[in-house]
Amino acid sequence: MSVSTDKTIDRQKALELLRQMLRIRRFEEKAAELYSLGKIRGFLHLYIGEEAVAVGALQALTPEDAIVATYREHGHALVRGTPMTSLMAELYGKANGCARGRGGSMHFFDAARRFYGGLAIVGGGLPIAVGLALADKLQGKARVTACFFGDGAVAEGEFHESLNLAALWKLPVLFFCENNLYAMGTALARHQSQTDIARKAQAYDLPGEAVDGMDVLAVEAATKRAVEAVRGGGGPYLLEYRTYRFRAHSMYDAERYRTKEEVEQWKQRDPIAIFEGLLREWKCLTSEDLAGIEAAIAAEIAEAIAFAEAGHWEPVEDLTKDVYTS
Amino acid sequence: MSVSTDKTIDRQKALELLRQMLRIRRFEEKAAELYSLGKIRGFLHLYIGEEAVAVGALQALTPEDAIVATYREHGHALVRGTPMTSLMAELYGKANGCARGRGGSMHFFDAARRFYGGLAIVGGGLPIAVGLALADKLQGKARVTACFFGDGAVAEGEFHESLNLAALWKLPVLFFCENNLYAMGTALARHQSQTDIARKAQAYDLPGEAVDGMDVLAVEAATKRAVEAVRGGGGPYLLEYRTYRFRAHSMYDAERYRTKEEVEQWKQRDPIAIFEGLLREWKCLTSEDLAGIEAAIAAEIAEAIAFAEAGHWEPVEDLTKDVYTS
Amino acid sequence: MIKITYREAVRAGLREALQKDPRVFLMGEDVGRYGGTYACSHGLLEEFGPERVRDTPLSESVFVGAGIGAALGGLRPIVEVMTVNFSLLALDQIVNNAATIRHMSGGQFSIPLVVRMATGGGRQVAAQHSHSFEGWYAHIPGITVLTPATVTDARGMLLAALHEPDPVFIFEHAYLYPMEGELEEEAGAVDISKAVVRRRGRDVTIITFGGSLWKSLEAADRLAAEGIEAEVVDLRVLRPLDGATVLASVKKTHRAVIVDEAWRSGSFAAEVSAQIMEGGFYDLDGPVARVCSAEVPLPYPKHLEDAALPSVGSIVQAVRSMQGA
Amino acid sequence: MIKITYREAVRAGLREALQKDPRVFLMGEDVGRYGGTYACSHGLLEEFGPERVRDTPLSESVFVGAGIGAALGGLRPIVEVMTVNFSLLALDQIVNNAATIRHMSGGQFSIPLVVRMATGGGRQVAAQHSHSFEGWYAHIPGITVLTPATVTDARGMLLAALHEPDPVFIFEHAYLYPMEGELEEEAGAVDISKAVVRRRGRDVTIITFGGSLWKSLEAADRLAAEGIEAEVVDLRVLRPLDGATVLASVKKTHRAVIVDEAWRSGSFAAEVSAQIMEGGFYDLDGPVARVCSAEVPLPYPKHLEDAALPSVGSIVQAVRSMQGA
Ligand SMILES: Cc1ncc(C[n+]2csc(CCOP(=O)(O)OP(=O)(O)O)c2C)c(N)n1
Ligand SMILES: Cc1ncc(C[n+]2csc(CCOP(=O)(O)OP(=O)(O)O)c2C)c(N)n1
Ligand SMILES: [Mg+2]
Ligand SMILES: [Mg+2]
Repeated sequence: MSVSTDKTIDRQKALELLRQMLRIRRFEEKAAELYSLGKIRGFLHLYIGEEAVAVGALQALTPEDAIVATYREHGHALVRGTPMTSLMAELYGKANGCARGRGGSMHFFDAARRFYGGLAIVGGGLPIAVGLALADKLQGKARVTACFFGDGAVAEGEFHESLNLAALWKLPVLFFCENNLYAMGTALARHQSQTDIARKAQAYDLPGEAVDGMDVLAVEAATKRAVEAVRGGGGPYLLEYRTYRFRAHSMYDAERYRTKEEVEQWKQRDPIAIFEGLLREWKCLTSEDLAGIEAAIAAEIAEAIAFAEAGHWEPVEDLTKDVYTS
Repeated sequence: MSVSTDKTIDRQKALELLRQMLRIRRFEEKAAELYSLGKIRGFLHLYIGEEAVAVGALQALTPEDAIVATYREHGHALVRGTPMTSLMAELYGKANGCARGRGGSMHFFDAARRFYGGLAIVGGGLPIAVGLALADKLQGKARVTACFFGDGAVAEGEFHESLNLAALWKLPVLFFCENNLYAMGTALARHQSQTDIARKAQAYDLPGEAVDGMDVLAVEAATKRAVEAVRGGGGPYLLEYRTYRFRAHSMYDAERYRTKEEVEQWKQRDPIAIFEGLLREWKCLTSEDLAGIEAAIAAEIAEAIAFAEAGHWEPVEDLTKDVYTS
Repeated sequence: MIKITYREAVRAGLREALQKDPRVFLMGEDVGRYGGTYACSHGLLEEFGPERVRDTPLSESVFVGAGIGAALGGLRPIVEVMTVNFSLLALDQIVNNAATIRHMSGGQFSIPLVVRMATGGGRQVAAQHSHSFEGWYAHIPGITVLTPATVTDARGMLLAALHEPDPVFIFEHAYLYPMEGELEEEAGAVDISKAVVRRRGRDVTIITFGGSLWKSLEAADRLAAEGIEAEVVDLRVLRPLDGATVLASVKKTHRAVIVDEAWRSGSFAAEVSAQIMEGGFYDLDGPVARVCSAEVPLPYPKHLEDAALPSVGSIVQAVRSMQGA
Repeated sequence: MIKITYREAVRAGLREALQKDPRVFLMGEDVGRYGGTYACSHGLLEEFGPERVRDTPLSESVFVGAGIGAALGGLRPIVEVMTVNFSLLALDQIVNNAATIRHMSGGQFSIPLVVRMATGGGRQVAAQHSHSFEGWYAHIPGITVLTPATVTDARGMLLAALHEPDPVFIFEHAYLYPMEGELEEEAGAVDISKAVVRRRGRDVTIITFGGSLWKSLEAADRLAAEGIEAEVVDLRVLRPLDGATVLASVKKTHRAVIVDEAWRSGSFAAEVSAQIMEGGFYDLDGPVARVCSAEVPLPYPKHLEDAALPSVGSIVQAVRSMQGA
């Protein structure tokens, strides 16, 4: 497992990484609040604790690359650049949301940024990613497709079928496993007979690697290596980000399956706090910087809420619009 | 890959192995003939060339153990001891067949011998085998379940899900992969990114081993080791039998996907011819012995055909009988 | 009589099943430590231990298939597929093994398997989590399809299912779990062969099942206020369908509306309509109507979801326009 | 006019599609080296190369899902699922992604995917290889479901499907592949929105599709000999269903029989019956009848298979008993 050791980092870049992680954290804290208020309904899966993964990984992608994510995709969409306004509106179900309000929390989409969901059947995104990569390969495009999925998805048949096909056809796809140690309430060791996910790559003859998913710099570095290898035509790559979710699986979850102590222990490794500490140690961050970042994020969130609140509901007459084209 | 080296073998036992392989070969040669005559219809998948696998492997099982096989299961049922009469009648579709004629070639069943098919959806038998093994484990029975499947099935998601679950729960199931290098017309290297099937066991933390499937003694020895390990409570085992089918995938197959030379080369390794040679070399077999065996088999086949010809068709009134119990 | 929620009724059924028969065990995603996504199995792991309350990996095909195998092997598995939405991943096992092996083997094998799953929409969980595929399951010969709508059926159908020698699929509408109802103290297994008239009426028959029963009863109340007395038939069992009860009611009322939460085209409501066509044509005063979901992947916002699903209003409207015909 | 088999017509369609549009490619199990299980793609690998004619591993879920992804990525994949029997393994991808993503994303994405598969029974390949699930597919909003019964449709529907911006599923009845028919030299894409009257008649309408068309036409011939003139409607497109053509015919004949090879309960025939109920009730002289398969996993022996499937005899019988009503 690789960890970050590189202490030379561009200050602007570092602050941006911190800012992106904080944006996700604050956005989701607000979303949880809005859920209690009934502004957001249905399922809401928070990414809190895992921010270093989306932030670090997406540094390695260009705007031409494609992303396929899961129902726990707020962070990925935010870092990808979909405006927070349209994401918040989507959480509200408003027509000015990124999926016209139809998808809600689990189904963010953004064609302009090649963000293909927001797919909520576990494992269901992997074949789509393989197909996107196949399209690129057949069209001679140098793009890559990044597919995020959880440790739980590794048990699904589609994981196996997708890695085999992608490796067989040497497709430019990155399998990004966000291993947060639980599939809902089922711990990794109770759903995988072999818990070293990265090692499963060997069964398909493709490179596999694990990285500390609480270390944004390590995530970025490992992802960049992986993306480079894939872009170079080496075929797919499996990267396992070892991370942890601090919150419940979704808003309904008594968390009977893990102890408070375990959660507290992982919180000692909060990717934001750690990175913040590192930046302070490296003298890249002052309390003023941080206050400035927080203020800007607060303003962005306020704006997003205003946007969502002001948004209209899609008219009922449009219910069946776009079931088919035309 | 293990091969047989043991030259001390009980003569009776050796002749029995040879006899069983020949029984399968002659039964299927006759089935092919009967197919041309229209006595057998639908799909007919011959096992010719792969006889050493079923014969060697089944030596390791006791009558209490269970078997789950595929549509290419004539050999397994014959060795298991289902009378050839009722198998031939099943090929005819007669009511005195082993599945009352309803299954035909692809769906042999024999409850008395714990033979659970004859299942024709590729990969579909693996979960069933896992469940049979689970039942044994929960009931504290020392039995094992042997699941046969082809190399093609390895690509299916159910292979992955089944190996993981069986390993996770340490179930007494043997995954017996009959790698004949082709899934219909698709060569192994064109359907697996990593062609060493036995190695895939590592992804599930279970033992995996490959054995020469053309060598009946090697098959028997390797299988016995595997069964012993599983019966000892060690959890599942993946055994890959490296073999080859000499005939078409099924009766409709122009065999455009492989060369005559390749087939001829493999025929040099005919498991029956090789074992016969070995037995002659070891002075365990005379031409008379062989003639006796062949004559007995011919008589058995003649009897089977007579039985099938004399069998009745299931009455049309019984069409929906046994859709449900009652 | 005791007050109990639908969720608790399911749990009570599971508990009784596990207590009574050592061959019964429960498996599925998060049925153990988590206590079941809908808390139906909360406490059972603690009571019966991890051998009999088994958390599975996310592998629908293998754990449903393993249920089939375990049933073949002499046990009485209860498999929970978290929701009907994920059951498509196991459909091959269900169609080609669970429903087929008995007949195909000439009656040599029985598969006494019970599969439970949550179904339906109405909780704003959007297009991939709001399906109603009970009608598809009802198309498969070899299995029994149950749709308990009351607490008595939630508990009693499970117990009855465990007496069946063949696979039984139970669809619990997710919307019903928190619903309270009255359960007799002595409640046990219930009949699983008959539809039931939940409300008597003379003017029109509303035929429905599962989560739509309550909307239909409410619609009947509203219609009664307008002087239209609707009879409400709860199908309860979609396969084998109790056509006789449906036809007897239609013979009396001469009109029928079928309420089914599935998409209209190819819904189970179509089957019911066709059976009335075939067996009750000459009893009808007008065409049988269907109230189904709009043909659209269910959207997240409440106003659109409400517009897409059958509602008390749309049922009332369907009856009204029929009376006026 | 040229004489051509259904199989060759499919192949001609595939060939033309690959020639005309560089975005088109074909993938599926054994479509390449083997030449297609039913030889529909024989020669195409040699002509178009392995990039555009792609053999896949046995992995239905991923290669159908990859078809969806490739369509999202700008290509026009034609995915062959060897037979409908194996398509259950890909049904989640079809229902939850192919049919859903466009609507769920608010119209941002199109999935111009064509999926072909062989369907149906009648070849003595027993319970796991003889399914007819077209009716299930027709239940799914967001996709188009085609059932070509003639050589013209076999070729032309494929070409038409490739012009659609949304997923199209084509069900080719395996029994038809060797059937010969006449194809116009200039034959191209055909209309895929309308049902077609294949035979005019005044006494009864036989409504059918796919492999059952030919049985229905033969039944109509036999009935004609008895003085009963049956009109035969070939639905061609199961979703969206052309109800107008069906109703127009029923308005004329006042009687209808629907022939569908699926199991009766929950068959697509039920949907057609329900639509006639809803739109043609007052035109009917008697109840609409269904001729479907017996509710049984299809057995191997010919006499039992014949007894289970709709036949010319059972269609004739259904019409006769209706005329006598
Ligand atoms: C096929 C399928 N089965 C079950 C579910 C219900 N479910 C939603 S999320 C989840 C756990 C997934 O765990 P993991 O893949 O590790 O992702 P995480 O939630 O931890 O990010 C489950 C069981 C589903 N959405 N899809
Ligand atoms: C799920 C599924 N897909 C496709 C098929 C069609 N099919 C039958 S056998 C076969 C090849 C299987 O190859 P393998 O597993 O290697 O077994 P073999 O025939 O070589 O013994 C295929 C594609 C099937 N029966 N099931
Ligand atoms: Mg997880
Ligand atoms: Mg093979």
